[in-house]
Amino acid sequence: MSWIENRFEEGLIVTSLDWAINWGRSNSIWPMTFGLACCAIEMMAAGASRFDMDRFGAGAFRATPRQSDLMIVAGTVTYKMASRVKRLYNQMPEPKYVMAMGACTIGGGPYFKHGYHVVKGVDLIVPVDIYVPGCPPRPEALLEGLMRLQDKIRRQTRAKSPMTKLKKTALA
Amino acid sequence: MIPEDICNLIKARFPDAIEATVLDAARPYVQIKAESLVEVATFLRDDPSLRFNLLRSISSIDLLADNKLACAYDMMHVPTENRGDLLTTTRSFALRVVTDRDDPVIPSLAGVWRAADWHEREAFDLMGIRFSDHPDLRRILCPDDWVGHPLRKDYEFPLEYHGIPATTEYGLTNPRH
Amino acid sequence: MAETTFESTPDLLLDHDRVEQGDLQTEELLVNMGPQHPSTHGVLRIVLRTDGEMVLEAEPHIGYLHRCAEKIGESVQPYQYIPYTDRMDYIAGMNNNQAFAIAIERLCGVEVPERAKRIRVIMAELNRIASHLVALGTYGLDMGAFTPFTWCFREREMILDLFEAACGARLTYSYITVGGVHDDLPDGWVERCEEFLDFFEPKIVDYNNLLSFNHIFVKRTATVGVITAEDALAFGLTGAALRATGVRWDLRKVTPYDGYEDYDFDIPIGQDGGIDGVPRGVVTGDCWSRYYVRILEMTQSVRIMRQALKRLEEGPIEAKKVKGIKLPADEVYVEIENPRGQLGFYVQGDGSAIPARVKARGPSFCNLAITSHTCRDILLADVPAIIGSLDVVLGEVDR
Amino acid sequence: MSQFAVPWREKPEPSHGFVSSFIVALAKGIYAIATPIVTRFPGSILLSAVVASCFLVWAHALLFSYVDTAVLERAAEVGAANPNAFGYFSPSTWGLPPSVIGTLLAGDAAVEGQSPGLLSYLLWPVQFGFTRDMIAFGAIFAWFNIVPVYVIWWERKVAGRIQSRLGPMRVGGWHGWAQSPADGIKLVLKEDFIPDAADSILFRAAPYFAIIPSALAFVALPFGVTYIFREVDVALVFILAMLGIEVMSVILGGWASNNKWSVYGGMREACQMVAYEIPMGMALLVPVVCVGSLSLKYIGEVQADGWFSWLAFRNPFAFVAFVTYFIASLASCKRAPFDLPEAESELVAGFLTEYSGFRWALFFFAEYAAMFVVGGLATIMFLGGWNSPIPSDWGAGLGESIWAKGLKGILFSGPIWFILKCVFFLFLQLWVRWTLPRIRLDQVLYACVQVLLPLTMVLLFGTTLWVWASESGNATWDVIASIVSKVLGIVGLAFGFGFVAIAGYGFYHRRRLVGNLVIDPLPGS
Repeated sequence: MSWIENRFEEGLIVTSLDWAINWGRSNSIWPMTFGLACCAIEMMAAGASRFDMDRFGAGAFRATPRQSDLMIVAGTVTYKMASRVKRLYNQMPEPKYVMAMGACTIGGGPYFKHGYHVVKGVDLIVPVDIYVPGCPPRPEALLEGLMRLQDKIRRQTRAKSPMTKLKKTALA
Repeated sequence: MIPEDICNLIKARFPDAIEATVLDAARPYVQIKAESLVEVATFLRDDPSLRFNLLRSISSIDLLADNKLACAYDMMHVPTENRGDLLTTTRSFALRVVTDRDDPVIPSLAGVWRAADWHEREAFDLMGIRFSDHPDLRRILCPDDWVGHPLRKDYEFPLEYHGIPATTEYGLTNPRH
Repeated sequence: MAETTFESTPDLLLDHDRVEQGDLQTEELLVNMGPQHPSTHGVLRIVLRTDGEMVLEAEPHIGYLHRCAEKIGESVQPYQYIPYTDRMDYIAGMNNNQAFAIAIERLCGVEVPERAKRIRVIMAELNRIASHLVALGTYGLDMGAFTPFTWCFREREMILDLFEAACGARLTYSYITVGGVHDDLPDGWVERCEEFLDFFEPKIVDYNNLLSFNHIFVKRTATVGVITAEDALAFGLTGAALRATGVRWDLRKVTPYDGYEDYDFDIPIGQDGGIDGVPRGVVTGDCWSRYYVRILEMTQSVRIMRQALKRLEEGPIEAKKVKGIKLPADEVYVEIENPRGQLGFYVQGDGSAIPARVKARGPSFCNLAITSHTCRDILLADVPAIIGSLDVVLGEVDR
Repeated sequence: MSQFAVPWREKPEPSHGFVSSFIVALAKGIYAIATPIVTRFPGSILLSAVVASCFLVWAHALLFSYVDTAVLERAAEVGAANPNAFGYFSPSTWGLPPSVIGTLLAGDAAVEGQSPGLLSYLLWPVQFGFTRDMIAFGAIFAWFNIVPVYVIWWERKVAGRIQSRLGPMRVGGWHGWAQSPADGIKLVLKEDFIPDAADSILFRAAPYFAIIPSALAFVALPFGVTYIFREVDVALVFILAMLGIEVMSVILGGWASNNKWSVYGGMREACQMVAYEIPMGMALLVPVVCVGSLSLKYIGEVQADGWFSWLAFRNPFAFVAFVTYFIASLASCKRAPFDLPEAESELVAGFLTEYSGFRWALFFFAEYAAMFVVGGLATIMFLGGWNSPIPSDWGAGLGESIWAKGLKGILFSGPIWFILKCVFFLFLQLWVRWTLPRIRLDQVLYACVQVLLPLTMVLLFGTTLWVWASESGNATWDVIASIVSKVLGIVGLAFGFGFVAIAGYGFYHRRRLVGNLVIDPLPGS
């Protein structure tokens, strides 16, 4: 969508388009089947009967990164796994979102001090949109994270950002 | 069969293999020489009165004070003769082999119990004990280009790995709470 | 998935025996399955050497979840280490707590009160059911059946409710501690647990109807990945994988701990097909046996729990003065029966409050080692069947 | 804003001009009026929408028939050699004047000089084949889009119910009815990704090999006697050929992706196609032998005499062939338990591993459209096509007025029955998918080549003998045949009622998830 972004002033057409696109994107966040550790079990629980992520349209777990929008990094990232996490992130097509689920992915968690082989936060490897704390986070927390991600997506716009305007005026 | 009996059987068969015996502890074991490990293990596995057919675990131990490394072998007997019977008795035993810390070499038991394969690779990876005659001695848990053997007491934590910073307490070899 | 590159390993070079024999001028393909693959149950990576759909050789590569548990074990006190055992086998946290607690108790000679033992047995068996439910559900996923997964998780949620009422956590409990259990059971817990057992027992029939005796499922798993008892023992297989080969071996019977000798229960084993409701075509030690042993174990767990709930009496739940206890300069190796097999803890004390060495013998670690032996000359679709039937948890394989 | 509101900056309302403000106000007003209605009566609105669309489909066929009658009568008047020539747009024939059509609609063709009225001018273009093609093309295109979109949503709902979940609940309000449009918007706007090492041309071409044949199959698929885009004499062969081309897309896509899993998926599909295509064709030959035609329209018309005249109940061989065809059609659509080409737990996503966004959506559309097509084939070949279970001659007493024709279209034969039967087959496919595990490749080959193929050969031979015996005119044989047909029909009826009963039971108990154990919380939980 980069060809359309930052080109038009904010107006009726752009905002309506924004609304439609954001509505589609935020209601169809397909996560990748990417379980690393304990949190993956809670992620599975969030997709199963009681919690049912599919209610939000986010239940279509895709096995391949090409078709997924959201990478839920569920569990401890180790140095051996780090390159794979990065590669999987690179394999996802835009727009893509990353959710750091659990203490380990946020900052090493319980393995911060003595974990010689544990990456101290997945944000050292890939950019993270949403942090869901907990060890492991309850499925409710994961759903809350999903809704916050939806909020974040709904605020995206294709219109010129104030920064572009500032740049233009500074150049002129 | 109590550990003393097993110890005596080994003594009778291999008179000079035993270095030390610790039999009155919570976990009785016999410390044997590295050279005779394979024979003793084969004997323990094949002797009709012992038949330790299940290698439970190989634990590598860092004896920093003595400048030694050790390997502890735990084994167990699982009767398989009368298939389907409920088994309620067993016997277990433990060996220990001590080796030099600077050049740790222990003969591999992968030919005796196939379960030893991965356990020995793990001990090599984390403790740096080399197992001679091991079919495939590679790192198993850490990446192939990992530096050092983490379970040694004097292991220095890495400060970065392939550009990913490790924000542990810099410079501490053995962090304490 | 989609890692198409392959780090060449010296043992997996293409050998062209078949080509030399003039059999078929086909090319062998090295396929990288994992570390992100839907059916590797976590971050297991298996390198397959395939000839068309045939898998000639499979080599598991592990360590993608190596979380330094043993290093942490020799850096913190046993009391602080209990939470790390939860995260080792994250599906059966209670059993892992129990193993480490028993190891420290044996090392220090701590006597556990009677009520605590009963609660431990209840929790361990409840968690065994929960763990087997995950195993069944994900095995259904591996076979391409999606529905058993959600059904199993539906019942598992109720077990988690019980855990949550007792200890406040859904997955990482830290409930069984050194010297007893952490908290007493809340009011009404016992009745609720019995209610759950009444509800759960008929559900096992549902799973059997949906998956176990499904014709396609039996065809997919029977006679696939047959492991003999000798092979199983040589590779150190334990738990359901060993029992499926026909060896009636369970540490709860052989070396009872926490009062398992008081309970009356059976040890299910794998059988050849045609008798006792086992479908025809099933061979002892194949994937279906391993799967079905877990189903039978759940009924036995229910049996144990009913007895334990009946015998639950008032009393202390924790031995006195265990916090900050000094570990004697001795060592101990304790194994208990985890849902996945024999979970062992080797603990060495040196007179201080922090152990000198903690080594965990993960049952999944040993069970996984047989993969390369079993996955020879099978179809590609059988690889998930075999891996799934071994029911590995990568947190415990890599520790 | 609730207490959990995100503490981000509120977006300022953009300023509009007068026209924009008016449009916005209008939209807001419509939204304010429509939302309470849509949210309060969603089920009835959905149901009435389905009924209305079926009615529209039927109504325009009815209008066509009226205009046709007028054309034929006029042609008889002027004594044209080929009355059909009026139906096609050409410079030499400009069709009938509006007045003729208008007077026909008014019911009195003899009165001269009557004003034709607006309707007759509106109907005037309908007599030309080109206009009709345009209308039909629009209808088929819309249907081709609506079917996958709503079947995907429906599949997620059905899967949810089977798995004691709920499925999509939020998007658009009532039961997440707008889930698939949202997915579509997202997929269209997703990054268009072609791997570096992929064969770029084939990678781009493959989705079109999937979507175009499955759309073309709709061309020859009759929805009713008059509602066919193109009446092809060998429609069955045409549709089978189109479904066969679809396999190419899988193989091409798998190969062009340059991914090992994709290649596996493509090769599996090739294997599977070899296995199922022959039993599927053989099973379809059984009703063809019964009827003696390859024209789907003719096959459908033959089954107009109610439930017992449906081809599946004609003879025992056809009944078994129906089941065989259904199994083979699952394999043809790559549906579970034959979803080997994209087996998620084995091949990640099979031939779709490298596809993302819109290209992937095309594959998905093609798959669901093909599901509808094979369901439609099963309907026409075995289950009476667009005819209702009531024999059509019961409606003879209704007369020929426009209202009687309308009633007949709903009661006896019309597109609504065809669509309902297709929906039934779609539901069967979903039900099977979410219940059964996946078959292994060698078992697919075994089942198709060693079980289904000999079986269908026996069926074909048996049907041939049966037809030969029936045509011999032996009275005893006719009695036996009609008894067998009645028995089979009753068995089919039992199956039908059983199906409805199971579905109804499931629907009635849909809220009984886990009993009261989840309702009553424990202290602390």
